[in-house]
Amino acid sequence: MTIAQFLVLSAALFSIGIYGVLVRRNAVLVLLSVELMLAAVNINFVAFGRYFADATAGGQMFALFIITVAAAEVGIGLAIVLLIFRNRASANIDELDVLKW
Amino acid sequence: MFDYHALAPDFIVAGTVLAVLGADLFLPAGRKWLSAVVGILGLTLALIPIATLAAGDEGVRAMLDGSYVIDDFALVLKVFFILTGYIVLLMSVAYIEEDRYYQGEYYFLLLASLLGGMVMASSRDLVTLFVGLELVSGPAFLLAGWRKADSRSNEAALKFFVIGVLSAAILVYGMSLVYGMTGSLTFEGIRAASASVAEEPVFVLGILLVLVGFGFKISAVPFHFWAPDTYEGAPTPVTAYLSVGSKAAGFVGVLLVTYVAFGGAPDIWGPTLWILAALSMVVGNLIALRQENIVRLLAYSSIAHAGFMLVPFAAAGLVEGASLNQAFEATVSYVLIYGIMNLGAFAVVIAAARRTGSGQIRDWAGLGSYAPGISILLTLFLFSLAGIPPLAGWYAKFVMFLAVLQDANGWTIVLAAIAAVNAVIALYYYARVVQSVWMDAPPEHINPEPEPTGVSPSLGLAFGMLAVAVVVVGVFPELIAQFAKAASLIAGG
Amino acid sequence: MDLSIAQNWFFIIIALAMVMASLIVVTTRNVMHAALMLVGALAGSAALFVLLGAEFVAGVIVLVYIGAIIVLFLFGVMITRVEIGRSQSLDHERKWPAAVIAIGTFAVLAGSSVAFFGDEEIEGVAAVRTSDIGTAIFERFVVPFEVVSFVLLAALIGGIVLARRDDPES
Amino acid sequence: MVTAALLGPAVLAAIDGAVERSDGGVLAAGAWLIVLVPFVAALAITLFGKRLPRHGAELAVAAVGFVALYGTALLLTTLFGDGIVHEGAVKIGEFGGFEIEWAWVVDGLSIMMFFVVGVVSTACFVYAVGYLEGDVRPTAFFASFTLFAGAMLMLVSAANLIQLLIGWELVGVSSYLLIGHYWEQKENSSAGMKAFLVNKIADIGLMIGIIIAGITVGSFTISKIMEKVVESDAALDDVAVIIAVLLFIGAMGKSAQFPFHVWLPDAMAGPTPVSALMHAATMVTAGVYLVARMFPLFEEMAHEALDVALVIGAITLVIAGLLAIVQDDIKRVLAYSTLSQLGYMVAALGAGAYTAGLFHLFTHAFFKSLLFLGAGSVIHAVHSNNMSDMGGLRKDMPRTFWTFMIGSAALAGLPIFSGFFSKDEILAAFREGDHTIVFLLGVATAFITALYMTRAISLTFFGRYKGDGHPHESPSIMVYPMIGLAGAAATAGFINIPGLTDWFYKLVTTRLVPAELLGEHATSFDWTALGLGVLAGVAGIALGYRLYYPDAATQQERDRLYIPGLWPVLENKYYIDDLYMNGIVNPIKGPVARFINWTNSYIIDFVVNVVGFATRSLGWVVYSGIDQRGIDLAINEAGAATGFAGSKLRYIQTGKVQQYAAALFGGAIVLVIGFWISVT
Repeated sequence: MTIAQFLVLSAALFSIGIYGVLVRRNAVLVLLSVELMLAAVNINFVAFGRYFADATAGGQMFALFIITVAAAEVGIGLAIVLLIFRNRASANIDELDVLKW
Repeated sequence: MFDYHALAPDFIVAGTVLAVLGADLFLPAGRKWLSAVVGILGLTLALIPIATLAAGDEGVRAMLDGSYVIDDFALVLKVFFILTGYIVLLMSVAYIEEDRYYQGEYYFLLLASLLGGMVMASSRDLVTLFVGLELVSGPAFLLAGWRKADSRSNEAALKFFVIGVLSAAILVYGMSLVYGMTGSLTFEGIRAASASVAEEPVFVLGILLVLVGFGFKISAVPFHFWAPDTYEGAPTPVTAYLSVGSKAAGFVGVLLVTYVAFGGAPDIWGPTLWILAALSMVVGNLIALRQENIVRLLAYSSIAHAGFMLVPFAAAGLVEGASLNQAFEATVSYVLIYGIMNLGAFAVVIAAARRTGSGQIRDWAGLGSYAPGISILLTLFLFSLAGIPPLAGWYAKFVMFLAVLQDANGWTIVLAAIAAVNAVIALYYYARVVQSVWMDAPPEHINPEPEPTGVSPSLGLAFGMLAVAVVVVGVFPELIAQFAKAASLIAGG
Repeated sequence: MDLSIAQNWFFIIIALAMVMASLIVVTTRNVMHAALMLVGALAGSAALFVLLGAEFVAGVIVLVYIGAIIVLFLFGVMITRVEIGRSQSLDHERKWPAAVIAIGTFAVLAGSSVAFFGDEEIEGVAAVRTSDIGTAIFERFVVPFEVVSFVLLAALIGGIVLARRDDPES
Repeated sequence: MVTAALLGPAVLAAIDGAVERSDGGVLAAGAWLIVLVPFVAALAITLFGKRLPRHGAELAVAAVGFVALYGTALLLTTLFGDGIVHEGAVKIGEFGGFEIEWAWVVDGLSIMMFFVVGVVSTACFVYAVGYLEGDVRPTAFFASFTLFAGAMLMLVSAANLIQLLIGWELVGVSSYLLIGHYWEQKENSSAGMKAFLVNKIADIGLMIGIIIAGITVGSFTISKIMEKVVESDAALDDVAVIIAVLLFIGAMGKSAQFPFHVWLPDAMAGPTPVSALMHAATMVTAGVYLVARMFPLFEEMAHEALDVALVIGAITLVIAGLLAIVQDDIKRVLAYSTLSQLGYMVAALGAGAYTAGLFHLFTHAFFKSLLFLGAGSVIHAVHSNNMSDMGGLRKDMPRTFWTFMIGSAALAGLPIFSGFFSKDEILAAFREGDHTIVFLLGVATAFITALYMTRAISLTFFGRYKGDGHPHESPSIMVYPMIGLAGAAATAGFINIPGLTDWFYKLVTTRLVPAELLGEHATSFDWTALGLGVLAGVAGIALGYRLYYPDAATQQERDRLYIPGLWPVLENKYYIDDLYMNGIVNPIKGPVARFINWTNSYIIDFVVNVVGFATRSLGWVVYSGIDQRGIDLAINEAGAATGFAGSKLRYIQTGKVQQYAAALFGGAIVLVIGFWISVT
């Protein structure tokens, strides 16, 4: 296995995630897309960790922390989405443009 | 392996975070504000080990493979975060009590976010830096939406959150590339390994993505868009915290990664930050000219200030043989002084908005005629932000110009010129508010009679202390300069 | 890429599946499908981690993501009453700018990586043992570990406060 | 390191840290009081002023009175003693190897300024007590006024450029507060804003100049920079021109030199004592002071910058002089006149005449503040700024009239009055330096000066009263300061008569730098310059008298072509009218009378009218064509353009979070691609 093949795959996932973030209207779907981007980062870290044969398991550790942080972010994000849904009966983020200019 | 003395400040603040949460369980509904007192006591306690560490003069205390460090930089910034926490707690008490929204949890989140900043100040590897940054951001996302019934606050939180997680994803992607190129997570290791790969596009890409991630946090143009909307919608004490504490955390990150981790590749971050500095100053100031809401105006002004703070980086990165310490010192001085004056501005904005019942500048016309005390303080803080001597802000601008002109070349002179023009533009919109406050007639719907509910004591204490600090630091900048100088010792390895 | 090695075939299959699944996540008109396809993509990454000898991370992915986060998402979908089934209005009208940005990002990231790393192989080093990871967490990475617990605690408490319905009188 | 930081404040608090660079006795060592007392007074007025019987005015007067006495004591000590040169400092900060300190310099130059600021301030403050009787917010006024005095004194006492800059900026802030004092009228607060902004633009130039100077020399202390000048330091020599030009840009802002002059006339919106003190006597001289303070740098290393100063000063003196002819607002006449006189000072320094420039600063401070106070007295009486509402006040306000006459005589440079000596020294310096064109412009402006002052006096004090009500002489508290200043305006010139007295020269060259670096000093009259100057003044008075003396009710009538006449015999207004009506058609006065009359009507009248018309038209052209349309427009347009850019730029903030996200990625990609291109 070459390192490059993992990097290309992660670049693909990351870019697909970006696309999702930009086109999805529903906040939950935007969050799903962000998860894709973070999954791409995890692949990078684990692959590099293996590539360097990192004695402290740095790559894997970073991936674990990202997974944990992502879990926290999903919790925060869904709480905010719920809050907005309760006030506006919609989870579409492009309808939020009271604050501008 | 553990230096418990060195970890004591962080432990105490962490304990305080939990104590606030615990206290909230037992406090009766009418006494929830006592949890703020618990927080203040805890923060005060945390200053004690910091003082003993500072007095110890044992040099750098490093732990965990050098990934967690107590040095002068860490101590100075920890004190800064603790004092920021103090002020924001004082500002929040009356504000949050009025809303009666989960005070205990509010203080818990605020202190947790501060703890993140303190961790970042000590972190010397990518993992700790990233996790610390997330601890700064996560609670902040929630705090921005704390006024649950207010749809503007909801919107502020969601925008902040979406852009925040995106930029976090970009940041860690960048970090993964840096790790991939250097095989190290500690700044020391990255710095050592970066010499051989400094020219490689993947490494450049990694650095750029890391800077983009922090660019969000410091709200540099073009990563600033969330800031005005979030600042306007969030509860004002939270906005004050975001514009000072959270931004300072971002600058801690930028300072550490550029000077320490990527210290061997200044020709990459130098030009990047040159561009971000120029764009932030110009765009922030020009849009601020047209703002009618005071908080939005301060939001754009804080974007412009981020630009000013980035100016010394450009000098350090673009000039051969420039003094890194001095550029570092200039940015740290600016961050510290900006913290004082911007917190002060927000404290006064809270008081003035309560008095006038509005955040629109036109409704503040004639404030000076019926609330002169608030108006004098507002004038003081705005003039300080504008950089008028002998208020603290002048020294910040002065060292910024000094740093960028000291080792000058064509690029830094152009940047200095841009900064100079922007300093004039900035004066205009600050002076416009002052002019309106003192020299326009009050609108008819304002009741100029003195109100029974004046400024709350805690808020008064907050801006009283800050006002004294703005004047004293302006007259004796040595007070700040010493700390900034001490902190700058880590620059340039 | 040397196609005579079985691992590479595994990689190709998993990678193609992941890309397909992710594309469905960002394009499908059915919200449920999107969430389930994310499960697929993450499962693929877990499989890759096994391939890379990172079994512990793979296990965490399965437990945390597939076991917990996706359930959270499904709750989110249901509570916010996004139409389950096909929906016309999940996307914006203008997708081209987003597509251009995404393709540009891919080109830059993938291109620079390939240009630098070329055919460099990942050496077959013994997999990191889970006990090593445990040691690392509680020694070298103990500070971030503690900090991340605060992140989770804050997310938990704050999330509850924001998400709960307040009593009308307070 | 942090320990040191924690201990720092304790060390700072002790004044033991003060450094003295040379001795000058107890009086000099305590000179920091001059700066401190006004600031303390300003603070006290802000805090307690409202509770005092005179709303804080008593504190303000006491503070500046103290400064005046201290300044006088220092002046006398220097004039009759060995001369004081003293520098004291308290270190307050350090950045990158630069010591930042509060330091005060007591030498001839700063003593001269202490004296001027102290004396003129005292006069203006006492006057203001009467002028502001019944004002809406006297406490705010006296607080800012005292703050201004402190700031100006900090500026002139600064031993280093940082402190100078701080005083400089504070002067701008207090000016802004005072110009906008009557903010109920919108244009007043806008005028304050305009002054603030125009100054700030120039101040940025000053700040950068100071920073470059500090970086090059390694210190911001002026005497250290001067040491390098004396040593002909090569590094400083390389950038001296840039530094000097940037410093001069700052000076142009504060001293309202073309094209930064636009703020000064608008600043007349402030109360008249403010105009007298700040916009005539002190604040506007800060630029001249700065150039004088740094003069050896300009003279030895940056002669190009002096040439710039000469040209800018010359342009200002003519343009502003012409503008003064066509104003109806009496304060604006004086404002443009101030600009013109500042032009003289700057041009004098530009020609290398250090002493002459400062001497004019000195005399001008007295006579111009006197004129402003007189104008204020008149305005106070008739409740209008417009000369078309005045006239005939000579009888109603005799003391104002006579003091105003003395001030005008000094301004016009009539012999023995103070302006005569200073202006002629400047004209002589122009000739000495072979600046023939500037010399001729200076003479022409002397003519113009006399013309507009005669016009102002005629319209205000002669003819018949055209305003409402019955004007009365101002109260004594306003008149006595004017009388005091009139005494100074009449006699201040005697301290520097070429060949007789050289006290002033001695005073301003008592500095740490050797006197050779401070320009030449005339030891005898230059009779040509003197003659031409006086001639021009007399001619200006004569023409003004001829054109304006027969006061008329309306602007249209005033600008009509009158019956010719240059001599005092045509004093009687009706006689002139008579001559005009009947001169040609009624030759009853005999052939001689007819001949004189004919000559008078056709030749002299023609010449007089052409000259008068040409000057006046030129004034209008400059005023409406260049000043109001060109420069004002440019400044307003620049403001509008930035505002416009701001108003359009804000629409990028659409409120849609995904567009923000796209910008974030877009920005990142642009950065990356930019690098890609530059790396490969």
